[in-house]
Amino acid sequence: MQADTVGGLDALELAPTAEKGDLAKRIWRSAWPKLLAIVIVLLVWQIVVWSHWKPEFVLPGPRTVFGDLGDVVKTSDFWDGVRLTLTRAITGFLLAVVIGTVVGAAVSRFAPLRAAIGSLITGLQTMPSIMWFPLAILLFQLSEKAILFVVVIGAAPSVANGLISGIDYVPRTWLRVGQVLGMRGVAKYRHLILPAALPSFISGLKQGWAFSWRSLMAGELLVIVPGALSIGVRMQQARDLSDSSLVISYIIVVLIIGILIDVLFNAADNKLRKRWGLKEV
Amino acid sequence: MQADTVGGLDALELAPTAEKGDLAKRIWRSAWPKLLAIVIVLLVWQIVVWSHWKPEFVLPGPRTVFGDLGDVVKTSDFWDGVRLTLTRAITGFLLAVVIGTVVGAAVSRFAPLRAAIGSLITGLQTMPSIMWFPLAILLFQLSEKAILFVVVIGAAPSVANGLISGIDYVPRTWLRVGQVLGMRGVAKYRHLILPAALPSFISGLKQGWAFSWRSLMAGELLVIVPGALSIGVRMQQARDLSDSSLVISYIIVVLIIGILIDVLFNAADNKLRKRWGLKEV
Amino acid sequence: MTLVETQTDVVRLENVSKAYGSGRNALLALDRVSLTVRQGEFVCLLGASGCGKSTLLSLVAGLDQITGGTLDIGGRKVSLMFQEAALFPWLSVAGNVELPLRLQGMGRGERRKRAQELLEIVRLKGFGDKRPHELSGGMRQRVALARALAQNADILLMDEPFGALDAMTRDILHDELERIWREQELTVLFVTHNVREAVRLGDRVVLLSSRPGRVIEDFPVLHPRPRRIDSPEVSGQAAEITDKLRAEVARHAG
Amino acid sequence: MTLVETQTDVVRLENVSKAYGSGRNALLALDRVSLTVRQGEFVCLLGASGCGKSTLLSLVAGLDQITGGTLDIGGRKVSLMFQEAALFPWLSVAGNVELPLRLQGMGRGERRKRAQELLEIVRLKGFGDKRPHELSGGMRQRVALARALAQNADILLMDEPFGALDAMTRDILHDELERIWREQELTVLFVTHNVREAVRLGDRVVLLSSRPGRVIEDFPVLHPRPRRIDSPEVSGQAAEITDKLRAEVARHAG
Amino acid sequence: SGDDDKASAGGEASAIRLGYFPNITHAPALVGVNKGFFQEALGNTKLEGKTFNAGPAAIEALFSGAIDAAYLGPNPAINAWAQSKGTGLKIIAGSTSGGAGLVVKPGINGAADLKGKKIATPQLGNTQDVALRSWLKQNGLNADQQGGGDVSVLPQDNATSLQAFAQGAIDGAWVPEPNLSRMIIESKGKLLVNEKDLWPGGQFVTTHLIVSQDFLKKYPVTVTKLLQGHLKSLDYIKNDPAGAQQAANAQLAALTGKPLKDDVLASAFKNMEFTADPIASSLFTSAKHAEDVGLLKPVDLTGIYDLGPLNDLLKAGGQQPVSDAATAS
Ligand SMILES: Nc1ncnc2c1ncn2[C@@H]1O[C@H](COP(=O)(O)OP(=O)(O)OP(=O)(O)O)[C@@H](O)[C@H]1O
Ligand SMILES: Nc1ncnc2c1ncn2[C@@H]1O[C@H](COP(=O)(O)OP(=O)(O)OP(=O)(O)O)[C@@H](O)[C@H]1O
Ligand SMILES: [Mg+2]
Ligand SMILES: [Mg+2]
Repeated sequence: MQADTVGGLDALELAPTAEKGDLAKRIWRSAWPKLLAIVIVLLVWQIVVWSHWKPEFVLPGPRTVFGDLGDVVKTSDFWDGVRLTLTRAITGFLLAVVIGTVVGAAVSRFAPLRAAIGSLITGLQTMPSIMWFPLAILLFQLSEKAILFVVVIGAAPSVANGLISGIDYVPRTWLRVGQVLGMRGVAKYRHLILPAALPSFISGLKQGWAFSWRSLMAGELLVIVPGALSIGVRMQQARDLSDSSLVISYIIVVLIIGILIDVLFNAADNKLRKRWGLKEV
Repeated sequence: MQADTVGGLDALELAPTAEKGDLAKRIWRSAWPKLLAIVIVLLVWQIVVWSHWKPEFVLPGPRTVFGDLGDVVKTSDFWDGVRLTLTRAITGFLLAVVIGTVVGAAVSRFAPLRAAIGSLITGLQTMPSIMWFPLAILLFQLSEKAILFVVVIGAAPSVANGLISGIDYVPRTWLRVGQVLGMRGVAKYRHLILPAALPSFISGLKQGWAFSWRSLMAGELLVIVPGALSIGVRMQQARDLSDSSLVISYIIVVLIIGILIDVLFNAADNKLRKRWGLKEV
Repeated sequence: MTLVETQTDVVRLENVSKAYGSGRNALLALDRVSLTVRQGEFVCLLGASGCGKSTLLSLVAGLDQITGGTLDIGGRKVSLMFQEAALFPWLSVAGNVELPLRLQGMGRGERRKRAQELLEIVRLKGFGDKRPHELSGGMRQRVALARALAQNADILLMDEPFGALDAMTRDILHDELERIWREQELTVLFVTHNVREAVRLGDRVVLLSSRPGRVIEDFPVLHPRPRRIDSPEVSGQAAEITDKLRAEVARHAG
Repeated sequence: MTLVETQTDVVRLENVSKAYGSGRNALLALDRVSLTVRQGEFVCLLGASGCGKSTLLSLVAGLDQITGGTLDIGGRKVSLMFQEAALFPWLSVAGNVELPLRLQGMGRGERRKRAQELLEIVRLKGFGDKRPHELSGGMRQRVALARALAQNADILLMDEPFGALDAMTRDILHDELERIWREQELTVLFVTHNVREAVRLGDRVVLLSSRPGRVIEDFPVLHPRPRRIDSPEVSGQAAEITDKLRAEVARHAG
Repeated sequence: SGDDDKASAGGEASAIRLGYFPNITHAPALVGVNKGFFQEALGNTKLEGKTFNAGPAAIEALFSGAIDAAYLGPNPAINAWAQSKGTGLKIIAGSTSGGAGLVVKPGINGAADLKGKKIATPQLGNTQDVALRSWLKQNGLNADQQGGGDVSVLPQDNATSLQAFAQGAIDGAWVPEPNLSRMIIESKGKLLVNEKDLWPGGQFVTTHLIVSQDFLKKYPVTVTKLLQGHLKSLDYIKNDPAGAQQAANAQLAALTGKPLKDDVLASAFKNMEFTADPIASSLFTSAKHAEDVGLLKPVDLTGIYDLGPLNDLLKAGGQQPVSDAATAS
């Protein structure tokens, strides 16, 4: 009674829809909608600009913006800034994940803790980043740590909430299986709760990333560390200069970074869904 | 073969752990951890203040803050502001929910759309609110609509992402049942996908609320109407004045509002979990 | 071959193959299965665990794509009762049964009445307001049966529908199913592991080989209805088919 | 009463009641059930669908709280095989079987070997790398069996473990289960709807009434082992028990 | 946009939307709105006040047609002029002069002591930032745009600076009023440099009044009336400083929910001068300094002023006209 695997010629015959070889085709299939979307956006934008709805210095055309963006991207200074900001974002995010996970797990484990601070987590989430500045300065003066503090306090609640909601929705059958298998404490979390809550947790991570990035954009204005100019500072300056073209350039930069990160999350998510059998391979 | 219901004396005998009558006990059970948490926070705070770690005008004590908070809360002006802000928040949030739901449903329904703009949703989420100001002013001048725009664009991606992730994790068995039952198009969403994705959707809504509130706090600075001062303006002013006591007062106000809203979400969530049989009644 | 020989073909499989996955990991679940079910026929499928019975039903229901051969059901409405109950946890028991009626556009009052009737048929009167998680395994299966019946389809596919029921309840539901099948002139494809149940219900009993599934034999059941599951005729033919089945499984295991 | 009369009580229920919910909505699932299982005994539970068999097992496993009476298992390790397979989708088949071993702190290599053995016992050699969703219903049930066996518990509770298996595979697993039970001196509480299966395996067959569940009769099975499911003795006693069961269900339905 | 429905005969709009900050450096706007001077002068033209927290937002609103005129600092005006290539706006009057300087921790007694210290400014490239950098340069200290150099210049918003200074996280800040007064009064700061002392005649522009060019072209009469209101407000401040302070603070309270403390208010007022003279020379000089320290691409500011209507009014009122010349006369 062994799994009959089909090989050789049969495989070709039986799996006409297999697309292993057609890598190019697959890339194309995921790329054309993106390209089309970009083309449409650019077209609409250009048409609005051509219509002279607003003067060019208020709403610059794609050509101007991409010219400026090109200039910005060419400087090594810009890449230093990207590196600085991404380093901060990732450090802060990872810290937020650790803290959020611990808090989320603790809150969903201990009923009194949940009653005590469960709702506070959402309350913290709604606090605008700038309101944490005074506390950040109080605790960390004007150091990198102050930025990290703002990022972590912005993102950790989101991670915790994602985990809590995931844990709350672990099917009872699995919990009962876990109990029968004698899972307790850490083992229960390690082998049952966390993997079962993973989908919701990942979606919490995604939201957490968004929160941490937004908090970072605000937090970077808190401390300007000699050296490279971070993306947050650059965005602020573009606005301060009333340079619409530069503002749009940085919007594009942030969108691109956001999209790239989302691609990473999606890869994790797809893998998970394949494992769970929620997605055809 | 009817469901045997146990009534009268038997019910008392058989269900000794029933706590219907003990409403007071139940309230106490959910209240004491909160009270304890508050007491601990106040105590730590007061001790830090007494330690003279920082001067009183930098870190005011609870008494000062609650004095100020009391003064603020007593003015009818404050309540007008709360009303104004909550009206905006709820309007914006509802709009974001509608838009986010439609976009989320559309994106998870049509593969090319997903390929085209799926990742953009997270990209948009990471954009700091202030970067939308120029666009908001361009489109809506300095009107309430500009504020709503900032709120909606801040919160809708989160709602959409919650829904998408919920839909992605609908168990395949249910989808197959739906297919056999001949569900298609709207009916499929109405009767299968949305209810099945509801847990994740609600958690997306919660995150969306946080985003919309934070965006609102920034967005309210766009249009300032003399008279009823919105919470966003008040917070900004408290910070501009570097009035630590006032800053903390408004932090408390925002936390309380956030906690109250979370209680609403939790009520919805608990009801859902009871229905799904994930929570003992 | 059967009592309803004159009628038209409702389900026609010709050399149907089904492989899961592709390339080196492919697993051939069904291998050139040919099977025809006529209008109003009651066909039972027997086979070892994992031989592809559920796969076959899901292909007929259009839930999966065949990877070889042809399959034709002439666009008829199909209803499938899954091996697992697969009830929707967000609906009450009655809500689950009403759902197909609702999708058919039936009005509220009528819907409710019909759901009550169906729940009575599966012996679950009074459980309409419960939630699925408050039911026992066998009760859930019966709700799934009521839901499948509510669909009012031409072809009824059933995947071990009575596997979790005690003998007595099972007997009652055999009678009910037979009555409904006759009254509504359904075409039924019925998967079971209980050979006597297959002989009790079927016009034909089709035996599948172990993985990959192939049709190895097609037994017509000629005893007149109504039949009793513990009658000597049913037991006798069941024993005969069981021997074949054993031989098949043994051959494969060897 | 049984062959192992001299040994100690392992599971003792005295007037155990279980009600779900409270107040007006309460549903009495078990009503003053008294049952004793001795060390090394194999007890089969029979009863109508929804009579409280699964409830009884979950009480013994400590998953639910009794609402009346006393229950004592002397702190022994319990393993429960659920009515539904309830495998973890994030683990491979082998991973699911290895999990209890891992929780026992068994090393990687040994674990893998033991899981292989167990999968072979349930006739699933070669499926270790598959994911649960790639298995058929009966295959999943067998994985759940392997997982339950991996737990190495003193008391094995099984809720319709062979419900989704064909006769042949079932026979094989009966033999395997009997062997393991004997070798490891397990105490088994076994729920089934198949009366012949109960007589084939059990030292005693306990019959529960319809909802609320009460013990109505306790049949000792005295035929010597090894028994065959189609032997006249097994069939004979099964027929006798079936008659009782029918009478009980009929009484209740009337 | 809203321009069309405002059309009426004789170059008068039916409404004018005026932007200003709830900030004491915008006192003429605060007083004028509070006392109704603008509305009085505008007659049938409705005044719609809009408040902003920072210049860039006001410029965004002006460019988008959401407002027609605004009180602003010199910096946003220069940036907007540069970005719109001289088509977006005109400066039509001055409003405020003075009221900025360098506050430091006690113990710092001169430029030499600033080496290795952290000094905050409100925003990279703004008036105070440029002032600090050129002052440092004159004193032989360098500071780069990334916060490095002999002195770390940290562009931060004023609220952060204020708090950071109170806690000693920074050593000083070049800030405008009322933060200047608050740092001195509340955090025991020391005024090391009063920016006033660096300028000829002690005058340099802090706030002025701008108007969108489109609006100016379409509704010159309305602009003139706006200027009348503006002048009236300035007169009132000059003639009744106490009343003006009160009016300004009342408007602040209405807009922000909290008035300034009296001592801060008085000190801030003392440090500032309210005048219709835009002190054009200081704008040009400041722009030049910005170019010198590399914070501004060379920009031609010729034509940024349109002081014709103002001077007409001043002359009619028997006052000295003001100049838009690049150098102080
Ligand atoms: N989604 C899937 N992906 C990969 N393999 C699958 C999938 N579904 C079923 N299989 C494989 O196909 C074969 C047939 O499965 P199927 O469920 O049709 O068996 P079955 O006859 O219904 O068995 P049982 O009586 O145990 O329910 C099995 O070997 C199984 O491993
Ligand atoms: N979680 C629950 N909440 C409320 N009622 C429940 C719950 N679980 C079971 N019941 C009820 O208890 C009774 C006994 O259920 P149980 O699952 O023990 O039956 P069973 O004997 O295992 O039936 P089957 O043979 O159909 O599996 C049923 O009437 C069921 O409706
Ligand atoms: Mg199957
Ligand atoms: Mg059961």
